[in-house]
Amino acid sequence: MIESSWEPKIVAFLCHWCSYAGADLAGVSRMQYPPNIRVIRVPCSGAINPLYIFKALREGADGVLVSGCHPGDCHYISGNYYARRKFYILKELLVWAGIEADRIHFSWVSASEGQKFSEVVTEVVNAVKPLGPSRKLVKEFSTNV
Amino acid sequence: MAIDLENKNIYLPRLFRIMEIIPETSDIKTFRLDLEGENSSHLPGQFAELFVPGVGEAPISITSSPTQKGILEFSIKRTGLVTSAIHRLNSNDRLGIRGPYGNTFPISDLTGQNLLFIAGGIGLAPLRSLINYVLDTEKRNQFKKVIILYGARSPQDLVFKWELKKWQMRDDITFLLTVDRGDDQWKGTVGLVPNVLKENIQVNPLEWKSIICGPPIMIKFTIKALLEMGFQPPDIITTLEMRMKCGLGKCGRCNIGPYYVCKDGPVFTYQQLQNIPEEY
Amino acid sequence: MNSGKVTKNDLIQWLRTHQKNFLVTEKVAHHQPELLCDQSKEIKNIKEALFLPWDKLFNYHWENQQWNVENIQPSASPRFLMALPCEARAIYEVLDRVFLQPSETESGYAARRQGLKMVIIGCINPEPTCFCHLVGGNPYWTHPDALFILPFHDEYYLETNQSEQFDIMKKGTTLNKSEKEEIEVLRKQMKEKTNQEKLPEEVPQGLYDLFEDQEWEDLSWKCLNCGACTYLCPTCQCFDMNAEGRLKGFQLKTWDSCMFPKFTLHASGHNPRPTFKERVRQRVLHKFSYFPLREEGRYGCVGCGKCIEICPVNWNIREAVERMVKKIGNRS
Amino acid sequence: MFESILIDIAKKLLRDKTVDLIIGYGSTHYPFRTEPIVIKQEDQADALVWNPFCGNNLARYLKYYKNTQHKIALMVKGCDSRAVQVLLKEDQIKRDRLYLIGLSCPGLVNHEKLQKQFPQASPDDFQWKETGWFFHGEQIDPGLLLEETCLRCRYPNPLEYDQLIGEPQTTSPYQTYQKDYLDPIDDLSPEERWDRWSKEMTKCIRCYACRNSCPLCYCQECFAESTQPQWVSPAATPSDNFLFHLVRTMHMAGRCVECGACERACPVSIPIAQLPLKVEAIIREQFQFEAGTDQESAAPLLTYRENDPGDFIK
Repeated sequence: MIESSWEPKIVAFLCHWCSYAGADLAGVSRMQYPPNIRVIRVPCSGAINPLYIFKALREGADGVLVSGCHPGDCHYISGNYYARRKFYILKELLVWAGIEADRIHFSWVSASEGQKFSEVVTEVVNAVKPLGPSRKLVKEFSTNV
Repeated sequence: MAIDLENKNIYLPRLFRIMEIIPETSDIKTFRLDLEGENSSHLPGQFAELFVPGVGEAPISITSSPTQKGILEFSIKRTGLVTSAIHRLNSNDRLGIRGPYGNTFPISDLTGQNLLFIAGGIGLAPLRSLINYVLDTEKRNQFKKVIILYGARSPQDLVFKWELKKWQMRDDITFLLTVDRGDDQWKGTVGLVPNVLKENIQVNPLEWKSIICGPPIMIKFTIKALLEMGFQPPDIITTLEMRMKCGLGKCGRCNIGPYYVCKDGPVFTYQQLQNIPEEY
Repeated sequence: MNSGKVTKNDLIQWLRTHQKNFLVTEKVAHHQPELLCDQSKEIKNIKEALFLPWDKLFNYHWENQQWNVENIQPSASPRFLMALPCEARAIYEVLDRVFLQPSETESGYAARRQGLKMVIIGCINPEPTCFCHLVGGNPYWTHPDALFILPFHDEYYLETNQSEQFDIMKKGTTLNKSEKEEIEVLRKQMKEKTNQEKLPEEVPQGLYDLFEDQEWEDLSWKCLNCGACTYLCPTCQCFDMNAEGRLKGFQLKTWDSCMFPKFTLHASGHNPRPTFKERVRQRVLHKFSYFPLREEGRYGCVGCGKCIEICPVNWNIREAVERMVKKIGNRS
Repeated sequence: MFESILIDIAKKLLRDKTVDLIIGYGSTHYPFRTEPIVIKQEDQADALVWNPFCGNNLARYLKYYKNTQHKIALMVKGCDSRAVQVLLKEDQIKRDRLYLIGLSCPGLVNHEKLQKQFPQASPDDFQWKETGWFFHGEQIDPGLLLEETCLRCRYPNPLEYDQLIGEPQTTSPYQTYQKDYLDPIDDLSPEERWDRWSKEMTKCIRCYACRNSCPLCYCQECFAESTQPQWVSPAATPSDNFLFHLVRTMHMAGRCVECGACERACPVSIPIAQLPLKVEAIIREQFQFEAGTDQESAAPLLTYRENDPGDFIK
């Protein structure tokens, strides 16, 4: 098993209108959740380019969480619907390429769901931790000749 | 096959402290670096590769003259990735330098000649290294008459304003300043450099050498004007602007015809330019 | 120059003893698969052994409020490199001239080059795409510092003047007079044959004068401007350098290609080579005109034909050069 | 196949000035290879060929004429015509500027398979006719030689053309051979899949031949070459290579026409088409959409449904 002292680094793309507000609510209400996430605020889950997720994994993130508004709540009406399709394809492709499925997580967290946000983060950290440090897709320049 | 294994890493920059940063215009700053007692081995016309750790490298011509001891000056226009990073630096930060690279202005050919300097915008930076070299107290007598014609887009775009005043007050040179578009405070001449050249400079072209540097469009029309005035191609000296990475004639970027602009240039006479393909 | 003859399994035995630090190019592995031992490493392009696809030049890091830079001392263990004559010529005649110039020797390249022992296999079955004879090469070309191996009546002829570096020479039995003559005759014929077919002397300057010719446009239309030809070409030496890592990292030197649009893109947005025409012309002229004009007529191409083999649209540099050479003299 | 018909059509098009130029396949001096050619005068039309080695997707060259006024004739196989459809839907070129010469396509021959099945064979041992492929006169089963992408091809006949050459194919290779080279990879475990892909990505030299041969990769500046910001390093390290190919695959999601030109262009023979083909298989199954087959429905990533699959979202 991975020795327990290792803490995964998780990049969390939170949509400004819902999930970021949810995270804020979790903080304001003093809800406990693991400190492993580094939050990046994005206008909408639909605005997340797959390139950001791959770049996070390349720079050494052990896990990526993308969270947006529940379908129907999107400030931009259909941002999360487009995102849902894109993330479905992205996750299938990554799993097919051999990346551990538990490295990439998606969730809908609304502005009032502070509790759910802390649960989601705990669940993500517990899912990533057994996988150990990320070694696939991480940038690595050892010469091969 | 002899390999000189002195193993000097030719790409390793040396870091020097920025002593002073002089804002010239909205997007041009002059950086003065403290060589900590050393003297730069460069000659006018050469450039150095400036390295900003974490960002990258960019070739910038050295604007200080070798006669200014213990320092190096670079005037940098914010255009790309590295120049913007340099513009974000402040005094006492360290900047990586490697060089000097490139050939130099042909000092020996210019000695004992009349010199006509023509500069446009930031193009004054490389020429300033040669101008200050020529105007240096010990060197001035090695050169005959000197005319400096400098033009910029607008009064705000003039660089080295504090030094232009000094040049204006000197009696052993003729100094002409022009702007493409004046504004209400501007009292001086207004007009494009090639036109101001034709109107104000009446010299015997066979006894003069002309050194030009500026944006490509200005160089093109200025050379045309000089040729009309009777200047001979070998007497027109300019610098070529090309993308560069290594500065040592290896990485292939600045290759035009059989020349590597970073090694066989950037200073070329118009005569040489005539048999280089028009690919710069 | 001492020479000798070894049996096939003596050679294979020798290869096996050194297989751990033996690099073999893909062309050799393709032509003579039996010489490739399982632990020797196959490289697609000979230049990968010296001019690495990516190479760390120096490290930098942010520490106590300022940037620090420290050199990386290149280290290279001695290795053998087995290649065909054309590929070996790319090292001796082109890459060495660029990276080992006396005043500006690249320390990484020099360290690897110092530790390299070159083994050149005579080329017995050229491909339809090969044209080494056009550019001054020949299938039995060799270099005195290298070990030259030529398949000779189901044995192998060996020749080198660095025999202390190649311990197989001890196993070599000396050739009798008739065999020696046969080898001499073989090589003399090959040299003469290839010398007549060499491109005429005036080609470098002739192509240079054809710079403005309209033919370049039609010639280069089908080129996709990908980098396949330049990254599999043994003589292409262009590279890029950029910083990898924000607060702690290294300056990374990587391969680059004149076929890519950003190769000559100025920070001002101006690009002297904006379309496929200029870039294809640059690749051809750099090898067949600019390099020879700088290096006393030595071509920057060794005629290995790899770029013709792998081109997705079958762009053929040999046909292109021959087509332009016909136009020298009667410029349209 | 059909060279004489093809050349007559080409000459007629140029003579009547219905088109300014014709983009087609030309013969070369090398065995089993053709090349893309552009024809502006009648006499150049004689070089036109159509055989199972016409592997380039010629729609790629339309991007040179996006802002010109040329009327262009283009030889299109089944997959090429789908690529043209996607370009039309993405408004890269106007239909009235195109004259599509449709080719009913029996499939393309894979060079490695040909080498393995008939080592040391020379081109004139073969006859590639519309009735079938013959080696020294006796018929060869195309299944032995077809490209992997062609074995799973569903649209051998062009969907959109102004003139069709040859009788339309009655069955698609997908129906006859029921072979899909994605299946063995699906059966691998994640670790085995990763080892396989990292081995392939170690071979990649980042020459971008796959991207530059694709008709639907027409960005002015590719993310892979951008320096402000620099997403991937230009070094051909396995991780940067895989990042480039994965992001390019995402950019092709719902657009890739499964022609396999990228795989044929790869100089180090990486089966790179598998990535976009897998995404297309997912989209065909989940969103019932095939790129370039119908011009009315919106591209999958530009639309959505209430009941899109979402159980993977917490």
